[in-house]
Amino acid sequence: MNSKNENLKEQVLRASGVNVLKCMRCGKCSGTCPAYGEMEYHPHQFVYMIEKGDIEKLMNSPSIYRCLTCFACVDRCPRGVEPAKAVEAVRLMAVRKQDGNRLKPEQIPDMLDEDMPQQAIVTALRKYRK
Amino acid sequence: MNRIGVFVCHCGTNIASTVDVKAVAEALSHERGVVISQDYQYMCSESGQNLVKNAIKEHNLTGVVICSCSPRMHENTFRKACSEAGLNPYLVEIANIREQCSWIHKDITTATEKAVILGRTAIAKVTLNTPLTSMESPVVKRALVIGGGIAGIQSALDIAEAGFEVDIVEKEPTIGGKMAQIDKTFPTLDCAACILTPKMVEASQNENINIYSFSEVSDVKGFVGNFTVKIKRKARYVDETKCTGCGLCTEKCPMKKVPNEFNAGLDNRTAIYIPFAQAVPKIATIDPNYCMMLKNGKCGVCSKVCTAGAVDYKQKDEFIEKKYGAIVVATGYNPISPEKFDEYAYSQCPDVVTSLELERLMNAAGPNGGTLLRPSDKKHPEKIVFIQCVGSRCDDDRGKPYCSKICCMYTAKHAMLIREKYPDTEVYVFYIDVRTPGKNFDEFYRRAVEQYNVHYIKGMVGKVTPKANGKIEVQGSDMLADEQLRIDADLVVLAMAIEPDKSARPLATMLTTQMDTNDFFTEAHPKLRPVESATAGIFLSGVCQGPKDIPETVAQASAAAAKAIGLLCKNSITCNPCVAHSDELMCNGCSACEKVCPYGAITYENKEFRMPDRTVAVRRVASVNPAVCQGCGACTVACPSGAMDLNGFSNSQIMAEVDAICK
Amino acid sequence: MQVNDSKNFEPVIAAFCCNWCSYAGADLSGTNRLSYPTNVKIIRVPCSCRVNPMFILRAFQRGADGVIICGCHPGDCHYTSGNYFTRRRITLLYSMLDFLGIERNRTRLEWVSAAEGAKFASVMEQFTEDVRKLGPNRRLEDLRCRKK
Amino acid sequence: MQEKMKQRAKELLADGTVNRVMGWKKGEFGYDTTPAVFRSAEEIDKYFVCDDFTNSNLSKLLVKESKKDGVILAFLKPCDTYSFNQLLKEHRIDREKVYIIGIPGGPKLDAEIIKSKGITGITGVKNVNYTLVIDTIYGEEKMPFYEAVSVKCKSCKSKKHVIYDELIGDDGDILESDRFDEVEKLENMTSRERFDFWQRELSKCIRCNACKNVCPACTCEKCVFDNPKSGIENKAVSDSFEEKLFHIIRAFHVAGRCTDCGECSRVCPQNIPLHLLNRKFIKDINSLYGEYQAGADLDTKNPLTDYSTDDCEPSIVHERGVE
Repeated sequence: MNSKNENLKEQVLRASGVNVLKCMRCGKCSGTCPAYGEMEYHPHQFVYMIEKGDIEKLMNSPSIYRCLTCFACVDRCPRGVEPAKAVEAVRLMAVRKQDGNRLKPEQIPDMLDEDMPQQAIVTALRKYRK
Repeated sequence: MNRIGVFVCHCGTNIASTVDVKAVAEALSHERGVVISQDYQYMCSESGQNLVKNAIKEHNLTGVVICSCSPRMHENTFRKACSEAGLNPYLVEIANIREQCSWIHKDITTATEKAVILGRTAIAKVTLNTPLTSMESPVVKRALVIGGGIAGIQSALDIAEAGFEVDIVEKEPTIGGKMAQIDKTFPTLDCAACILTPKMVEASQNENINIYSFSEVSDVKGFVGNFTVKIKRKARYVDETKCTGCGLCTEKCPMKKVPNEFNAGLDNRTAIYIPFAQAVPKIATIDPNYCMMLKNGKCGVCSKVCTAGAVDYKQKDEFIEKKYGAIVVATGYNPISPEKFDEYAYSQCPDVVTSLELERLMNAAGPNGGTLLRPSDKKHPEKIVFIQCVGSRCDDDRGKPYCSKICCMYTAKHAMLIREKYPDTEVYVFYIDVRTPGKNFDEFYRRAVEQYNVHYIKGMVGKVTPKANGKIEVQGSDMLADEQLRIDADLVVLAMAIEPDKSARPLATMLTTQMDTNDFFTEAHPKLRPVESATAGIFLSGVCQGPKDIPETVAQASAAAAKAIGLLCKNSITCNPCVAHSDELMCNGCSACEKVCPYGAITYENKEFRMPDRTVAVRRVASVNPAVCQGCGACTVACPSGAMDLNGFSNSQIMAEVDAICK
Repeated sequence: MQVNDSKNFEPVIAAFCCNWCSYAGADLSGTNRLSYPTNVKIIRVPCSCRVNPMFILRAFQRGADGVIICGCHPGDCHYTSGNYFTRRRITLLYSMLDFLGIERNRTRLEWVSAAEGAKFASVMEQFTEDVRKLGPNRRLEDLRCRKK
Repeated sequence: MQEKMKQRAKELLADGTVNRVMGWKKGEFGYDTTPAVFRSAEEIDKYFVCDDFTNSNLSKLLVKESKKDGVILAFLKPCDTYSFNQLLKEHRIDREKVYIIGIPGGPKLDAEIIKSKGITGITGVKNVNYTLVIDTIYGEEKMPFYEAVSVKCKSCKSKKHVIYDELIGDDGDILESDRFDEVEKLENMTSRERFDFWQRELSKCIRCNACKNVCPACTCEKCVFDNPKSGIENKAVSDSFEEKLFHIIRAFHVAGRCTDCGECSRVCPQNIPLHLLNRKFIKDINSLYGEYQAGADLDTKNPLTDYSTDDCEPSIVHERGVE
């Protein structure tokens, strides 16, 4: 388990403030996730993979951009694990990474999916609501 | 000649509003044998009862039929009333015309018709009723507790506390059982010995408690209140009355290579031994399988060093016979053997251990003095893998189909204790489910995960391979990540399923109690009578009834004790007279009845019969012990010749009822 | 064959109920005023295992049109194992009656607990209807016992 | 075979191992054999017989015989040993008092079948290459051997002796038999057809009680049908139903104990296939509660005095066969 990148795991944990050990693998987060079908790794897998240190797999997965950050998982988690924050942290890790994959404004129109609410808007709504 | 009185109750308007009670009384007055038929507002009231009592005296009645509410309601009321008026209480029958007629029907005509038929049915039955008398059977005011583990000790202490004599029969040289071997207890992590040994001492010092250690029950006869039990006192080759427990003999004994069962065979003891320092009674015992004096007459060191002169190589097994009113079964459990599970390499690698062995490895009185070291090289293990459900929830014949219940919690305890004491150790737990119902149990398990960072992995281990470098490769599945894991562990701990002690099944046969297919004793009722066996006077305590942890065991032990005390408080037991009886002249002696009796109430005897041709024949016939029979009637149907019948519900009575309904 | 008189046909139904569960269940349906047909008459037995197949045959012989046996649910028997024996005996008897060409719906075994008053009433309602549909019992009746 | 048996019986009588011998003797006609007890070598020489017509199962008679003084020698065919074992299991026979010699079983012949072909005055039979050559006072007659075989032997279930002290001849094996075929045929009829079948068969019953008297499972000290207290006392013929009642109850009383020896149907003077009732119970027990052969051993529990918590419900009857 610790053969995986402990450093990255530590960064994610710090950035998100999530205690993945609190997870008891009930799967309620994935049970409630509206973007479940779009995701390669589902919310409960995010939590478990972070616990196991499998961060790079997550960073390279399109899943991090499929999360709507609707916070349904955070709301419903019986143990207060807050999976959305974990996803957000991994996404940040990916965004902060030097070179290559920084998101450029001109790329956004292509990435928009008309069946999905605009991720950025929804994220902003949820995050800065209060 | 029958003289039957019929009494129809109005129950205010409860019956009278839908049943024409007067018409019912009138119709029933014409039935055969009926000499008086009356109706009254409230039959169960004092004046209603007086009506019945007076009629019994006035008309010299031989049977009474009350048409009223359910017999479950007032049968006893009317039986008592009749008894007061001098009529045998079992000559009363109730026709249920309220719950089963007036309350469910609306049409007066049909409801009245049905009430008449129900009345007729009761008359048909009462005509065949016979007077019955309840037997009284005396109670011996002493209890026997079989098994001296925490369950037996607790039951014995509670019964003794209530002022009754108790004998504990323990097959090992000391009481204490499995709990004495355990290091710490969940979920409080207090030391098992610290809470158990005071109880052991209390039991030995209580003047009402008599401990037969190194003894076994060899025969049980009798029934509730009056059991006769034969106890085998195995020869320990040491005079119990003389041994002071000084332990000098155990130091001097030259035979030092006997596997020490108290430490799960992880170290050795001597041939003459005291199982552990706090043993009760603290008396030495010689193991005849290893003692050189007993095997080939050459040694005798222990006898020479014993200043008390307690060693007696000529001691023989002794049998004593005692009477008891109640028996508490507390025979406990054992972990099953891991040897059948080749995949876990238990027999190939000393560093694959069972949980009980781990308890001893971690215990301060254990082989390593409390430091956790691998059995093979006495090195500190850095990576430990726990495997759950080894043999539990396992349908093939290697394991047991049930959940052993305690493993999830003790594994969390082990993992936590290890991480607490040796924070550099990595601990993995492979599980199928984590089952932690119980007060503070789930919180305890979550603490292991969240606070102590024990890696719980959902999935089972498929293969354990010892490697040349001393590591043990554990190959298992991580169901959540959907991947196969390989961990190089230093120590592997198997959570073995637990099974009832092997002595339980022969004991159940002796006690005529029931057992399930897993050899757990069956309780009289799974919900309402969980600590009694179906056989009256036999109570169940601890794991012999099903897997349990310590608090549950103690709770059940006290409950069993309370039930036993309730029995012992009585001077005699009134038996239900509605029991089976066998007509010896018709009995074939075929044993069919005995096989269906859940209480072991039926025995067979060879009896002499004078035959019509003046010869004498000896025949095997059944006899029912009325103190044990509960009156279910299973035997009456199993009996092919109809020799077996049931008081109060006889074949002819039920058939008379059938006829009355169908007429 | 019996279609004509089935309109006015009122079946006679004997119900054997064990004292601890089903008889109490019947009482409960009374307490809750849950109606079932008057055709059903209950015989109280200590346990369903007390019901001898002879009783069932006797009932049919004396003109009963249906016989139902009610006991505690398996596993809940007051006497621990009684209803398990009942189940085997009655299964074999039912199979035999069927083998002899007796209509299947004339006999039934039901598990009714002391708490199932509603179930008791609905079972009796349904059983009475089933028997009513079959018409009078002719195949097992003893002609000498026929009502005059 | 017969000579060997006689020889051995006389030896055992002579050395005092036994004081009586149970076998068969000839009745009025050659084909009319009946069980008999012999006390001396002379009696044996004169009357003892064991041939194609010695159908009778001797086990039941040993209930009474084993109560008498001294040991009795009994010759038991494989099917008879099952009955013997079952009676032993029910403590009806004292094993110490019986010396068993196992002898090969049938197929035995049924004289009634031969007679039904119009062949009368039978004095002897021979099996010549599966053709039965019958000597009669009117001359020689022939018929296929198989056709004359007793119903009970046609569907023989076992040639193996389950209990014996010694054997004459070799022991055989448990056979694959077609004994349930006829039960199945009935099961596949409609309810009405089945009713008509049994109504027709059982109404022939004359309540001679031969079935009850010959049945090795019917050894009750007092039979319920003879007991006024049983509520079903019924000794003689009345009308159609009573016969049905009698036969259902009898079948139920022997259920789980009947070894399927077939004696009931063999002795029925009205040729009612009574064994089908017993076989129906056996078939049901085998399919619902696991294979069980009464009398096969002394330990297996009778399925009717046993249970499993996951037994099927009686409603299983609705799921099978035709209504």
